[in-house]
Amino acid sequence: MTTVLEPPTPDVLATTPVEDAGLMRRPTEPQGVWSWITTVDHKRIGILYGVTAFIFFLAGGIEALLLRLQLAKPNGTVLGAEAYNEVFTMHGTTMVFLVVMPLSAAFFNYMMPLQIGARDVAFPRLNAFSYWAFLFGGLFLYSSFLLGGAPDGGWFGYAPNTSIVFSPGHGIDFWVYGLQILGIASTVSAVNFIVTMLNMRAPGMTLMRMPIFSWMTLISSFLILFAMPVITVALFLLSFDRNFGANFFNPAAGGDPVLWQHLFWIFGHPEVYILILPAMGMVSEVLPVFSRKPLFGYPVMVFSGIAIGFMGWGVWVHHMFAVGLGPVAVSAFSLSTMFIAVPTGVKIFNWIATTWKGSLKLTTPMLFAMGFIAMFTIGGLSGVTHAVSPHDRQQTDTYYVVAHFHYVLFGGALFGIMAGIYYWWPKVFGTMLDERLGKLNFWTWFVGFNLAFGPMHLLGLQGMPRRIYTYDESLGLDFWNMVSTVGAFTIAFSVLVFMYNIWRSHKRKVKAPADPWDARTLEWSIPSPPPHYNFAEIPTVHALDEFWHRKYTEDDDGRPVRVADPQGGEGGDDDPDHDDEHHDDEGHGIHMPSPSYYPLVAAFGLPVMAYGMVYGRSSGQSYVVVVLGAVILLAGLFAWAMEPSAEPEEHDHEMIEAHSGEEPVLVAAGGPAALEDGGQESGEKGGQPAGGASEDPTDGGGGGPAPEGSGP
Amino acid sequence: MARAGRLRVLWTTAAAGLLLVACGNQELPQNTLDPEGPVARKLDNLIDPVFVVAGLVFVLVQGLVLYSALRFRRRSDDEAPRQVHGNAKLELGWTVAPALILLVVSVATVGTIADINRRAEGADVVNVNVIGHQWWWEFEYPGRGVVTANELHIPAGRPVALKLTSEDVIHSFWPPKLAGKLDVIPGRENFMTVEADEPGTYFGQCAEFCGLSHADMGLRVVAHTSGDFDEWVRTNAAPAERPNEGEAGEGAALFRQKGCASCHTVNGYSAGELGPDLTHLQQRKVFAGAAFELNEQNLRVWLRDPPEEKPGSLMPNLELSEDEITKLIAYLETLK
Amino acid sequence: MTQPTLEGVDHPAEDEEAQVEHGAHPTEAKYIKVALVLAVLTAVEIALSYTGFPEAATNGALLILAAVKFIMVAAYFMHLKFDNKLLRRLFITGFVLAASVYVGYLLTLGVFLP
Amino acid sequence: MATKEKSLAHEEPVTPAPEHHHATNTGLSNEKLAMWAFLGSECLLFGALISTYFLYRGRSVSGPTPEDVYDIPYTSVSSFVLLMSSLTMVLALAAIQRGDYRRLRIWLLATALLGASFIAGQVYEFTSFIREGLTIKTNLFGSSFFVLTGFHGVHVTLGIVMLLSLWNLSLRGSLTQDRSEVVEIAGLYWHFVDVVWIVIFTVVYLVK
Ligand code: HEA
Ligand code: HEA
Ligand code: HEC
Ligand code: CUA
Ligand SMILES: [Cu+2]
Repeated sequence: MTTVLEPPTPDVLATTPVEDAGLMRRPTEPQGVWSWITTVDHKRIGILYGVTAFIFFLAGGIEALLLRLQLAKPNGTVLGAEAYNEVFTMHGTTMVFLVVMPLSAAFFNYMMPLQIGARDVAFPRLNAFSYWAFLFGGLFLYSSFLLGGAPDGGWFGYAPNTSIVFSPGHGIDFWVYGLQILGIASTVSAVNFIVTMLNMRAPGMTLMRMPIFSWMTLISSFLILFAMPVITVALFLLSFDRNFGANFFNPAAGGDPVLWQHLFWIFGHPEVYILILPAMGMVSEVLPVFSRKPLFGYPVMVFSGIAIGFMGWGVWVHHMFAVGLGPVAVSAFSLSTMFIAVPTGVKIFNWIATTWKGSLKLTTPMLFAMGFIAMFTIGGLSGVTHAVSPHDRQQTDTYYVVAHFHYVLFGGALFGIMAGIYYWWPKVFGTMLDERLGKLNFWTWFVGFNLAFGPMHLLGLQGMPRRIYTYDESLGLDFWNMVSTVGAFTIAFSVLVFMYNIWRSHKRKVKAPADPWDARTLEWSIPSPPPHYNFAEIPTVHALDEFWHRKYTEDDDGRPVRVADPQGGEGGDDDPDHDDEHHDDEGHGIHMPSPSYYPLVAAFGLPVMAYGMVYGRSSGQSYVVVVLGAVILLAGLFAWAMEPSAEPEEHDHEMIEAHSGEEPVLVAAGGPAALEDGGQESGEKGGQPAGGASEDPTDGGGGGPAPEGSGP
Repeated sequence: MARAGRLRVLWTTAAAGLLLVACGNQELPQNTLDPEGPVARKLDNLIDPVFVVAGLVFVLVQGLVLYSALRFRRRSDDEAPRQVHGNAKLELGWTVAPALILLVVSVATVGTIADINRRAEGADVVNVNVIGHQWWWEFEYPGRGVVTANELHIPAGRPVALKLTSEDVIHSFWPPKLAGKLDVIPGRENFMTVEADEPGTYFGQCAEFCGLSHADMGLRVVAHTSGDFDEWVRTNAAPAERPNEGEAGEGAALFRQKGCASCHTVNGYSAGELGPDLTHLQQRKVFAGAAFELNEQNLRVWLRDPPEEKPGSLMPNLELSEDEITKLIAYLETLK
Repeated sequence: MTQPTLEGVDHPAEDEEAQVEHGAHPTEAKYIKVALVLAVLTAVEIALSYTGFPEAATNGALLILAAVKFIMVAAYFMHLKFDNKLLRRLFITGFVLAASVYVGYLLTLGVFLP
Repeated sequence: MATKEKSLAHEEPVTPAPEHHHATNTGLSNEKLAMWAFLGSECLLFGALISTYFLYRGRSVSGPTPEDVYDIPYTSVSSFVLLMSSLTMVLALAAIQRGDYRRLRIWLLATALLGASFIAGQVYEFTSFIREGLTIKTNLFGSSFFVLTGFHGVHVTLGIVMLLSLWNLSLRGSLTQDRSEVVEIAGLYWHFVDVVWIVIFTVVYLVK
């Protein structure tokens, strides 16, 4: 890695001590590739997450299409057994860890701080680190295709099939270390979001005034926080078996393969709620807006979310009903599983009640949200039939399960996320997506989805096991398999429509107003797209649905009445650009964290270590590479710790001296002024004393970003 | 309206499909909703009413969503619906109602769990040890001196107690029309009961992903009348006769020379452990995890290159000449 | 800095919090006392493991002693006793969750059962 | 050495700084909240390792068994060492909160040294086990013992690195009273690692 790409202005050179901030001079470019690579802005990181995850979605989707092609007819010949096993393993792993989780993370990143009225997350650089770790983890995993074979043990990698005796290749190693990297990424970001939500809400925003999507983010983050270490240990045990000859899953030495299943599913079940809760949050935002009614029973929605989060920890054995754990355990977990339907049902009915007697505008996001209710319910109901454990002895490991989880994952999580994408697109990109194409997108999506996965219920009950690369005509399964394949390609068409819609909106640039949907939460009170610093002035919150209450009051009959002079939207109501300059003025004073290389550097150490571990197994010398990776990681972390965030600690003489020449430049670089006028930099410098954070009047409100200090 | 129309098409398709399932015809040999033994029937008797409950909830929710979408469409931009923030009574109602429904379901569930976990006992119970291998099944009849592969022979109308263990990875034993599946786990012993109402051949398959040829790890359960079963046992307990001359005799010699004997047991001739017992190979209709029908042609193809025919198969390609194969097959055909 | 009180947030009152931070911190003498108790408990533990009491009783006592030590370190050295309640909840949630899921799976594998 | 230290100490401000973390909703700083969240998560990590050990104790199909290799008096001493490092850690915190930078450094160093001797003890224990024929490969006991205590050892080692960095910062004069929370947070981690050892010592070594 070199130092900076663009030559700094002489002025900057003169005042910036060379040796500060460790190895590299601080990045300053406000735009262009490097500004994205070094960004610590939660909004940009959110976009990076979204784009990356979408690309992985295409990869996972193409894998799905391959699976469906192979299965379209009996005795298919598109993929061999080996390729098929690799493809379904990568499909499941991709969709879960590289698509739905990071897509949710994209919204956590982008929307949550806006919803709670914060300027950024608690640890902006850590946030960038999470993203890079996620990206590298995904690339690492996919590099296995080029390096001798992808993992082929299924997305839950049951031992001992994944032990070295039965999977001597490197595929499983890639899977193990890839997931470890992704686990680090998720855990770190979960901590970040939790702290952000607990600590950085705008003044007046009590927890029970927090928008429901942020609530679901919070619960999801807690689930990640507590679930990830479990799979971390499981993966470590497996890698000790594989790399160092330990016996954890070696039956010959007395090891019990069921241990793996327990650890995996103790993680795995909370994981499925990690996947669904954010989508539920998005749907809960969309329905009220397009029904012109508040969310029905907000407190109950919050508490049922918490209840799902808690109960989700007590049901994991439902993935192990065929293991033979004895009637007591099976009964206990059958019942605990069934009763998760109760808090989930509450949500379903409250959503319907939200739309009931509302004024429904069936825009694309609304269609996806209502589709979510309908389709997720189907998946939930098949879940309950699984929970009836005696019959699950017939259903488990068949396409009936595959149907169940696609109805909750695709019919649930992805429908919800699509609702979220259509809903928030104008806010994020400042342009509107086309509604007609959106509706086409929805209907092909909806029909294709049901064609693809509806028949799988039948296939499963008719005795089609999952994870088979081929099946014989004698089983009588051809018709519905063909239907399912047709459905999969219908979805592919729908995805193309979606991509076309994006491309078109990018070309047409139909400017989005600040509040195109007449929405309820704070992110709609600022311009679209939001300025770098989010809120020129941190809002003070008086109620749930704060923004709505700035626009409307209720008359005696409980009907909304528009307030004559809405003081709410900074962005003005329907005029997207009237405020731009005004904001730039205000933006000058706002002190945002500066970009940094180090999260990227530190995260880069992870895949290096991982490659070392993979190849260390076959040649001991490769463990040197692990050390190299660790050095990169530690060096990155060290430089990071030494580099102040934009706001240096007020009382740290050394640092202030070292950076006094640089900091103001950074403020300008980060601030919107620099976007338009690079020459402002020197002018800025004088006006902004180093460590001016405490003097900044707009800072220090409850929602101001706390200094990052020497965080991890 | 378009939505309603399209939905109707979908639901009718689904309903037609369900009907097809319910009829459970001969063409679906692994249909779980068409049990042909008491164990599978217990599961089916439990799931049928649960499907009905689920169906009702399904209709209710879809109905409400559709109704709401159609009835409450915005007609003018000035509409100002009443701002209802919640309703404690209603919410309590739809918390309690599902809980009550589930209470009923759970009582039935626990009852059935207790029921199917009882081990079969009594004089007429047949015991069989099921051993899972990558990617074939081994069946041992303790006390009867019979070992066979991929085809489980049982007497109809009598409970058969299976003890399941695995030699390598986790498999799952699943004859859908006779019983639900139970995992076959190395280092553990699992017990299940199967029983067939009538004589006949029942399909089954390994249901836990177990590596490359998981898809080719099928099985058959062959139920006989009691008399036929005893006859079958008698035949299969006897050692194989060893041909000394002709092609078969040469084949028997090749069986040793080519190393077949080191992997395959032929009672009275060889004692290999790695592959299926071939003593009475010809008693079976299928081989190699029920992936192939047993006939000369298939055996020939198999012996040419097993891993080619069945990915990953642990029986190696022994580079046999056609002539050797012919002789080996001649020998294998004497294993009756 | 004027800031509206954040009702509903667990610990809004800054003054109270400030007091907690600076007033109620244990003194060094207290720390040393706690450490002494911890040392004694450890000695008892080790002694216990050498006595010939019935195994179940010894094990029970050992686990209780470990729990006491655990709680003392958490309460005093980690200030959970004095600090913001939110932190206690966070940690206890993690701990209880861990204890229940792991004991749960050990139970299904028959570990604590005769 | 002494003079240098003195001159640095001279530069250290004596007045406590305003506490910036009051700006947060909870009144807690982001860093401290993050550390506690992380520790909550660590409970599940160590829980998984401890329960694995628990599951596999007595399940090995061949020796050596715990009884063969454990040296309880030896481990008791190193457990005691780690326990006392928690005391020196809180003393370090008390010192910085008072603004007593000299004692801060003494106690930080003492804590790191106690931690290091614990690790040295563990290294010795590992090597002696290996000499007696117990490695990670030998049996289930070996696998679960080395992985559990090894994970703990790595945690202690990271803690030592943290403590030494703090000590170094203090030497350079940049660890001041108003940043005492940094020491507190490092301390939380340190005590947590100690607490985990309390459980391991009982469950792994003492309980039969
Ligand atoms: C988003 C992810 C997600 C979600 C939300 C769920 C939700 C549920 N899941 Fe699912 N599940 C998966 C993802 C998910 N699952 C995955 C990926 C697998 C397979 C893993 C693998 O093997 O690869 C799986 C597998 C799986 C199994 C194991 C099947 C097997 O392998 O044999 C079981 C068993 O009980 C189960 C049950 C449930 C239940 C009861 C719910 C409940 O939470 C559902 C609750 C919702 C409702 C019930 C609908 C709404 C409620 C009402 C309208 C109220 C009225 C209802 C009644 C009275 C019934 N799931
Ligand atoms: C969120 C999770 C998620 C999602 C969205 C999907 C989406 C899809 N999945 Fe699935 N799936 C899983 C999670 C998911 N899946 C999991 C966890 C498993 C278990 C794995 C295991 O057993 O280990 C599984 C397993 C699984 C199987 C079973 C394999 C087996 O057991 O043998 C099948 C089979 O049909 C399948 C099919 C599909 C299909 C057709 C889609 C479709 O919906 C996909 C739709 C997407 C597209 C069609 C992409 C569109 C692409 C283009 C338009 C191309 C554009 C190209 C360029 C620009 C280059 N999936
Ligand atoms: C290295 C071990 C090995 C050797 C040598 C070997 N086999 Fe096999 N054989 C197996 C295994 C393992 C299977 C099961 C393969 C499967 O179903 O995937 C098998 C299956 C078979 C079957 C099908 C049995 C059934 O009922 O499924 C026949 C027939 C057979 N082998 C014949 C032979 C002959 C003839 C030779 C020698 C020319 C031979 N084998 C050599 C291991 C071996
Ligand atoms: Cu054996 Cu699948
Ligand atoms: Cu689950």
